[in-house]
Amino acid sequence: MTASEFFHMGGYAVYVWSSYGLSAVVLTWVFLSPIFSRKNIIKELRMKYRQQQRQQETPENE
Amino acid sequence: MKLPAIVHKFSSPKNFYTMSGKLIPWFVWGFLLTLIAGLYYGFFVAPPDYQQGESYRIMFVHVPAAWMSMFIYMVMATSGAIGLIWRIKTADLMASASAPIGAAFTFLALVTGSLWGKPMWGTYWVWDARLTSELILLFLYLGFIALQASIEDPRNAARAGAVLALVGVVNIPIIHYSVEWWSTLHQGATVTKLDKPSIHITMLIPLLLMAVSFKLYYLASVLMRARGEILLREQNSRWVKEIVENDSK
Amino acid sequence: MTPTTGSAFIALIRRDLMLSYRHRNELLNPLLFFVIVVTLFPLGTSPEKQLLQTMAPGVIWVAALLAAMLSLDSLFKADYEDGTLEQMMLSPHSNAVLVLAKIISHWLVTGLPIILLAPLLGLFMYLPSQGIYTLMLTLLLGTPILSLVGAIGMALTLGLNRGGMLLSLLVLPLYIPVLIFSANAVDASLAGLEIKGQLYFLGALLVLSITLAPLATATALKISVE
Amino acid sequence: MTDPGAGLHIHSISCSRGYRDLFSHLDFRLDSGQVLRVEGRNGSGKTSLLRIMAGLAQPLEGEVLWQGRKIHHPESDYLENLLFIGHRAGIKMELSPIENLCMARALHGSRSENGIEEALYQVGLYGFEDIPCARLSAGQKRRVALAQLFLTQARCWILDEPYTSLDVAAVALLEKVFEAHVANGGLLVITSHQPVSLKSPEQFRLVLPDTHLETVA
Repeated sequence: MTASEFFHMGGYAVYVWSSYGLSAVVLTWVFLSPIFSRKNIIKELRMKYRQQQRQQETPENE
Repeated sequence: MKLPAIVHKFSSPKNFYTMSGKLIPWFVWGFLLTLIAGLYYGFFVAPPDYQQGESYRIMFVHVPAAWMSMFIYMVMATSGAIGLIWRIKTADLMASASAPIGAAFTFLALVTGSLWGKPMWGTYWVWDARLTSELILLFLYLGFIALQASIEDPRNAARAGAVLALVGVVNIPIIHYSVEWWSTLHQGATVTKLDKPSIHITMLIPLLLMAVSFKLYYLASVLMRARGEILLREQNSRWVKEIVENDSK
Repeated sequence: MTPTTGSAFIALIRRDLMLSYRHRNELLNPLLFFVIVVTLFPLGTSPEKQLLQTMAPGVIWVAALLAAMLSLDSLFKADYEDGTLEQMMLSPHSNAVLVLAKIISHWLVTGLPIILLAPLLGLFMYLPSQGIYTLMLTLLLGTPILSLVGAIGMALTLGLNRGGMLLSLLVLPLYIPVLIFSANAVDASLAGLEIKGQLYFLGALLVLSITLAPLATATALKISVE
Repeated sequence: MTDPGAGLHIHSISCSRGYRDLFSHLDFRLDSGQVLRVEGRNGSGKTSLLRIMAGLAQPLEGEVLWQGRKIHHPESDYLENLLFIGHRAGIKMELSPIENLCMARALHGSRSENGIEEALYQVGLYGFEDIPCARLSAGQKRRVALAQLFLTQARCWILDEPYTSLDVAAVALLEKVFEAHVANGGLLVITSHQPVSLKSPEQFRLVLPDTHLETVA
């Protein structure tokens, strides 16, 4: 079997490769999105903790 | 009925977070290995189908995706029930973390089903029992996600979602049966069914490999989602603060 | 005299019927909606008798489904807003039983009128009398299921800002089995076929929803009241 | 009535709204004849605490015990012994005071046979009993809800802002009712923006988010 035969998929190339391609795209996206959102969560929480710290410090200075 | 204390201890957010952190890499490697093996088998070892030619190879993503779509809904309902009954925090979290993945698999099962159907039926969409059930399942997933998104309090959202998942899981067999019954009434004998290529052992092996691969993918993915949500929910506890402070970058 | 669950059940039905009576104008809205939707179909397709007759069971049932869904809005909302719902949740009587009382009185004022209106719509869609009879029979078995299942969805979306759209997304997929079997029963009766099977299925669904839906609704209400 | 485990036990309760903690590890007991006033700024969780105590809301952690049993335990008689009046009074505007109170009595197991008309007379709604509540003033609507205090045999009263929109005379009347209830061995939990001056012996104050119970002299 040659490479072009393989990619041709007996004439069904459009259907086969779009199925696999779409699956790859969707699954990759679903897999990566929690990694990105985790970064955002950590950034957000870090800001929140800093703010809390500042709030705790100021009333004592007054 | 009471759960043994060890279950509660094991499912505490902190333990869950550390344990899952250790498990995820294993799941990811397992997923990649079985994926490569499955794809290799599916494309290079399994012979073309004598009726459908090469197009049947879509089956290796379509069928496992359809299996996953059902499986994940069951997981959602089960963990939702556990969360409702025993008030285990990490259980209802698993339900809400599963939903987007389940919806994605359902969507893939639908699209690959219709891409497979085009060469078989001559049209992208046929009101075939399996595709129709899958479409309704997608609606159930989207309803679940929409409900959770619109409830502000995360714990109430999780509990409401659990009730909905349980109602859905009681209904799925009924819907499934109705749709099956409906389609046998209305459809002529001309339509070839998706699920009946003569399964040969060389086709079964890649199918099972892909199924295992998707399961491992789901495990890794759902744990990653749950971990993010745990950080949010437990943001006032000391251990989360430490994790956030120590996180590099 | 100690008030029992039974008397609380009856008192609740009576109160809700009384309240509906005092708001009787609002009860007309879902019914009007039901009639108008069905009227739109001949206008949107053609007034041809053959075509309308084939479409009739499906069209009338889809309209009934939508009308039942719209009428759900009045099921718990007022109680939620004025605090009577939380008093109900604090009652020592089984919440599921009280919820069932509310659903029954709601069905009496929304589901029953739909059944009574069905012959008129059957006439619009050229349904013969046999078809109209079956239509009413399926509505009699089916609309309580719609109220019961819809109550779960309503309870889940109770406190939400844009609950209306969400409600349809949650509830309509669950209505599908009722639609399939009811519309098909009417179809089959037009063809002179036996419809016992479909009616048995609807009956079984009704029994299942009477036993499970109030429990699920009560649980959902507890979450929404919080 | 001072057997061990009697009364209401708030056991190590934490509560949060959204991702924000309101209070944590709140732990105290309220026994027969004791009054608890819950205070705190707006948004400090007064109402949340009252709703948790009534069993309407679930705490993040911990539990509420009534006579040594969880309040949601199937054999607990907490709901029979509870009277909760929240922000939203639980009054149907379309119904008359009598119809409203009849419904309340049907819903709650152990309301006494003390006449409804008598109760309405007590709260000064005599002559209004057949008028739809929508036509009553805000204070009168509130009184319809409070008429339940004369009808109930519940031992544990949890009242969220009972004095809202009441005039001086009505407040004085309420205080009398509270004192009598507590003297009879009842429990009382209230929130109030107005100063409360009950002549009951055992009164406590909880200022959220502080979790320490102060004794009121």
